[in-house]
Amino acid sequence: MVEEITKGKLEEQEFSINMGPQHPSTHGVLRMMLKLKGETVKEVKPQLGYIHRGIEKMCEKLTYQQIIHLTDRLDYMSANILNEAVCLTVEDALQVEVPERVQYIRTIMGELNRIASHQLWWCAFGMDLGALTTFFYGLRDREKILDIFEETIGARLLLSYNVPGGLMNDIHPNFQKKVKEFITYFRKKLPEYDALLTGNPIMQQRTKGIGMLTKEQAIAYGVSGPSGRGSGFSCDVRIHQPYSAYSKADFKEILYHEGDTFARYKVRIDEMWESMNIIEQLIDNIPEGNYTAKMKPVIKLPVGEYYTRVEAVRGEFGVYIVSDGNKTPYRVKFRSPNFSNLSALDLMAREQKIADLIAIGGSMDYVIPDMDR
Amino acid sequence: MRSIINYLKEIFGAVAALFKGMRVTGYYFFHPKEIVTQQYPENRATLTMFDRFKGEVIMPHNENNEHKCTACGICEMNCPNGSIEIISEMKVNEEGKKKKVLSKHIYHLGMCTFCNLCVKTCPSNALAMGQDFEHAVFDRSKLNKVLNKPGSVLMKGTE
Amino acid sequence: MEKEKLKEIILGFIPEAEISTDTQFLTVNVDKGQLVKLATFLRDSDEMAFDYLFCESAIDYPDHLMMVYHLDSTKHRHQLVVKTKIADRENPVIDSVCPIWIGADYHEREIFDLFGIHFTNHYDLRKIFLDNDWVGFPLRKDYTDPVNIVER
Amino acid sequence: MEFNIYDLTSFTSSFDQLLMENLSPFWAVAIEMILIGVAILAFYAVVGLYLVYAERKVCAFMQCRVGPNRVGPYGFFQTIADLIKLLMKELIPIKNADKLLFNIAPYIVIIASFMAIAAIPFAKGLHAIDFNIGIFYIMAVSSLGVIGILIAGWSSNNKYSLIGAMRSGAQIVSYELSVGLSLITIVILSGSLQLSTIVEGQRDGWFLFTGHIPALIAFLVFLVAATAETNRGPFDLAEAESELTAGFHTEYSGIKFAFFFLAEYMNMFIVASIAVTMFLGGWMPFHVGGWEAFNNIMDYIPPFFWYAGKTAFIIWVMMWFKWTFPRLRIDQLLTLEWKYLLPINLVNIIIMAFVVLMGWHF
Repeated sequence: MVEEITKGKLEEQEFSINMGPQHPSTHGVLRMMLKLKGETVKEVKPQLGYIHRGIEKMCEKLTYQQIIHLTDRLDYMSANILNEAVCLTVEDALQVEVPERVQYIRTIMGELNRIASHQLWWCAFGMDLGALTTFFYGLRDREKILDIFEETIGARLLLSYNVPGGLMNDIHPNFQKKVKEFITYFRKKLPEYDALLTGNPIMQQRTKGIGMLTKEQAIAYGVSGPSGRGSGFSCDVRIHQPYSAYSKADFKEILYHEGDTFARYKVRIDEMWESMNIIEQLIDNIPEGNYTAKMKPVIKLPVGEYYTRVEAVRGEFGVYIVSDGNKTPYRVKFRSPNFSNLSALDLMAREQKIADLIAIGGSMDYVIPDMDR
Repeated sequence: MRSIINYLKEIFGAVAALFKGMRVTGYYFFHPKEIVTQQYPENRATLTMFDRFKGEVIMPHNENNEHKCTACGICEMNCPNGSIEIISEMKVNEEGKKKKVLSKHIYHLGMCTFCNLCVKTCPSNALAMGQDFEHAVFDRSKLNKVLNKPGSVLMKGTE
Repeated sequence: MEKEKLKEIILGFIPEAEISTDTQFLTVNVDKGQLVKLATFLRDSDEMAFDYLFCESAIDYPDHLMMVYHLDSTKHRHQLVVKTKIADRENPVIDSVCPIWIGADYHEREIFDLFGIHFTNHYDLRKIFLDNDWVGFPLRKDYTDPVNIVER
Repeated sequence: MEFNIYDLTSFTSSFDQLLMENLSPFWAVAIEMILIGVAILAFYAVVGLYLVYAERKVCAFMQCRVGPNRVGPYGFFQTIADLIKLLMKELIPIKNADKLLFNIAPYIVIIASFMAIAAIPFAKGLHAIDFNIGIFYIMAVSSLGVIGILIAGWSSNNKYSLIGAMRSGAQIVSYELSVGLSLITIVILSGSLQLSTIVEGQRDGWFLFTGHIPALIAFLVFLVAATAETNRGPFDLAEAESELTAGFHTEYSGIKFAFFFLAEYMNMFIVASIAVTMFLGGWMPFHVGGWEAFNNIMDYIPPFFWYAGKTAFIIWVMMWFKWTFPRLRIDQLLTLEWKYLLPINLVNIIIMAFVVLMGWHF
C-alpha cells in the first residue's frame, strides 16, 4: 500500500454509493445508484420498481368505474386530475356530453389540487435544501385546501371524486365561500414563501445554473409540466388542447427559458398564482345543473382506442385505453409524467455535486408511485 | 474600485435578503397565536368530522333495528377490492313467497379504499359512509366487520 | 396540419403504409422493418417535425404484439400515431427508436420488462421494474401468477 | 462604581484557603479539582439537555407548532425522557468498522467540549481556571472536536459518514481562521488574552459598542463563523440530513449518538459564551454612561444572570439562523469563508489596529 502511494500508482477512483430506497430526500422509495468522484456526481442510475403494483394489469380486470380509484394511487398528489383523465377518456369514447356544471367543478377541483401539490412540493424542496421551516408553512396552507376537499368529497388525498359522466356528489353548499376565503388567505401567504425561500441568496446560489436542461433536451426526453416549462418547452395541455372548463378561463402559460433548477422553482411558484387566477374566474360562475350526466350502470366502450391528455401537476398525463367492447378495458396504459421526467435526471445531475443532485431531484418534484405504477 | 463597490453591494444585498427571511420566522416566534397544531387526543370531545367524511362503510339501522339491505349483491359486485361479502339465505315470507334475506353483510375494512362505489350504487340506499376514523386495532381479524346488527330485519317497504 | 395532408406526405415517403384518418389521431401502420426509417423521417422533415414522443406502449393481442408510438410536434402542434405489428409472440424483436427520441429509453425498458419485446440498438436494455430473475412478462394476456393474482 | 454584592471571589478564595490550611497542597488541589469536575459535569448535562429542549421549542414556535408538550408541564422533561431512552438503546456494532476508533470518537468529541468549558468565566469569581492565555486555550481546545468527527466518519465503514466527516474537516479548518481573526480584533482592543481581564475591560461599556464599526463587523463575522464551526444551522454539511442521511453519525446509536448530539449543543453554548465574553461584556451588567440610577438598578441583577441571559440570546440567534436558512453547498461554504469572511476580517483587523493606535475607541 505504502509503496503504491509513493510510486503514485494509487489513482483517484470513482466510488459508487446507493442513494435510497430509504433516503430522506428521494421522496419515496426511489433508489439511485450514484458514481461519485469526491463530491462530484459522475453517473446516476435510477432503479425503479420498489412500489410497482401492476396497476395497468389490474385495470384490465376492473370496470371503468372501478379504475378511477386506482388512478388516485398513481400520482397521489394530483389524484383529482388523474381521475378526470380517465373520466374524460370514457366520456369521449361514449360521446357523452357532461353538464357544464361538472366541467367547472372539475376544473376548480383540479386547480385546487394543483395548488395543494405545489405547496407540498415547496415544503419538500425547502427541506431538500435544508430549510426545514418551509415544510411546516407549506403544510399549514395545504391544510386549508384539504379541508375544502374533505368537506365536499369526504377524502383528503385519494379523492376519487370524478366518475364517468360527472361527479360522485354535488359540491357542498359551503364550497364556494370556502374556496374564496382560501384564495384571499393564500394570496397573503404566498409572498411569505418568497421572503423565506425565493429571495434567499443561499437558495438562489444553490439553484441558479444548476441542473441545466435545454429546451431541445426537454422535448427529446419528454420532460413536460413545470419541469419542461422551466426549460422553455411550451407543453401546457390546458393551453394547447383545452379540456373541461379551461377554455372558459383566461390564463397564460408560465414559461421560463433558463432551464435550471431556479427556473423550475419559479414556474411552480408562478403557477400557484395562475391557478388562483383560474379559480377566481370560475368560482362565481359555476352554472346550475346536474352534477352528473345520465349514464348506464354498466359502461361498455365501443371497440377502438382512446387517448386523453391532461395536464397533471407534474406534467402531461395520458390515458390510453384499448377497448374490445367489454365492460373491462383490453389494455390500459398510463403515460405518467414522472416516468419521463426521471429519464432526464442522469443528464442534469452529471458533473454536479451531491447536494445539487438533491436540489435537482427536488425541483423535478418526483412522485415515485407515479413512475412505478 | 467598481468591483469593490459591487463586492460590498453584493454583501449588503445578501444580508438584507437573509434578514427578510429571518423576519418571517421571527414573526411567528413572537406570535404564538399563529400556532395551528391540533391537540388531537385532548380535543376528541370537540373534534367533529365533516358530514361527508369517508371513514368507514356503515349500514344505518332505525330504532326498530331495521336496515334497508335486500342482499342484492350489487355492492359486492361493484367493490374493486373485494372488501364486501354478502351471505344471504332464502326465506319464505308472510305472503308465502320465497325471498332472499340478508344474513350477514361482511365488510373487510382492511381492504377498503373508500372509493364510495358501494354507497353510490346501492339501489336501496342501505349503505352509508361513517365518520369514525379511529380504526386501529391490535388484531387484523378485528377489521372484518359484520355491518347488519344481530337480529335486524329488512325495513318494511324496501324492495 | 390537416390529417389528409399529413397522410399524403407519409404515403409519399412510404407508399405501403396503411393510414386511417377516422380515429382520434391520424394512425399509420407500418411494417416493423420500416419503422426506424419512418421515425427518422417524421422527426427530421420540416413539415412533420415530430420531435416529442409523448407515449410509447405495447399491446398484446392474441396472435401478435403491437407497438404504438404517440407523437407530437411542438412546432406544428399536430399529433400522429405510428403502429407496428410484431408477429412473433415467442421471440419479439423490434428496432429501438431510442436513437431518434431519447425519451423512448425508459418506455422501451418498461416494455422489455413487462412484455418481453427485445429492442435492438437500445443502449441500455435492462429490466426496469421487476427483479432480474423474474419469470414471465406480466402485462401479456397469458401471464399467470397463482400467488399474486387473485381472480374473482 | 462598586458591585461587590455578588462578588464570588471572596467565597471561592476563602474556600481555597480553608482547604489549604487543613490539607496538604496536593490533596487540596485534588479535592478542588474533583469538586469542580463534578460541578462542571452536572452543569454540562443540565445545560446540554435543556438546550435540546430549547431548540425544539424555539423551532416549534417558528414553525407554528407547539413542540414537545407531553412529558411534564410544557414538555419540560421531554429531553430527560429522551436521554433515558438513548441510554437504554442498543449500541449496534458495525460490521467491518474499526472498533477502537469507532468507540473512541464520541469521547473525543465530548471531551473537547468539556475542556473548553473550564476556562469560561460565568460570573465574577465563578471561573475554574483563569489562564493568562484563556482565549487562546479555548480556541485550541474547542477545535479538537473535529478530530473526533473525522475519526467517527472514517471508522464507520460507511460512505455517507466518510463524506460527512471530510466535509466537516474542510469546513472547520477554514472557519477556524475566521473565528480566530475576529477574536484577535477584540484582543487588539482589550490588549489581553486573559478572559478575566477582557471582561473587566468592559466594565464601562461592552466591546461591541466601544470598538466602533470594526467590533461590530468582527461580531457578525464571529457569529457566522461560530455557527459554521459548530456544524449547525445553514452550515450543517457534516450531517446534511437531506443529502447524507445523518452524515458522520449515521452508524452511531444509543448513548454514543447522544454524545455527539450533546457535544453539538455544548459547542453551541461554548461559542455563545465566547461571543458574550468577548463582545457583550461577559457577566458585566448593561451600563449607560451618565445614567447613575439606571446603572445601579442594573447592578442589582446578579452577574450570572447577565451572563446566562446574553448567552441565551446568542444561542437563540443561532437557532434562528438554523430554522430560517437553507443549507449551503460545500464549495459555496468555502467560497463564503475564503472570498468574503477572510478578506473582510483581515481588513477589519487593520482598521481596528488603527483605531486602537489612534485612541479613537471609547
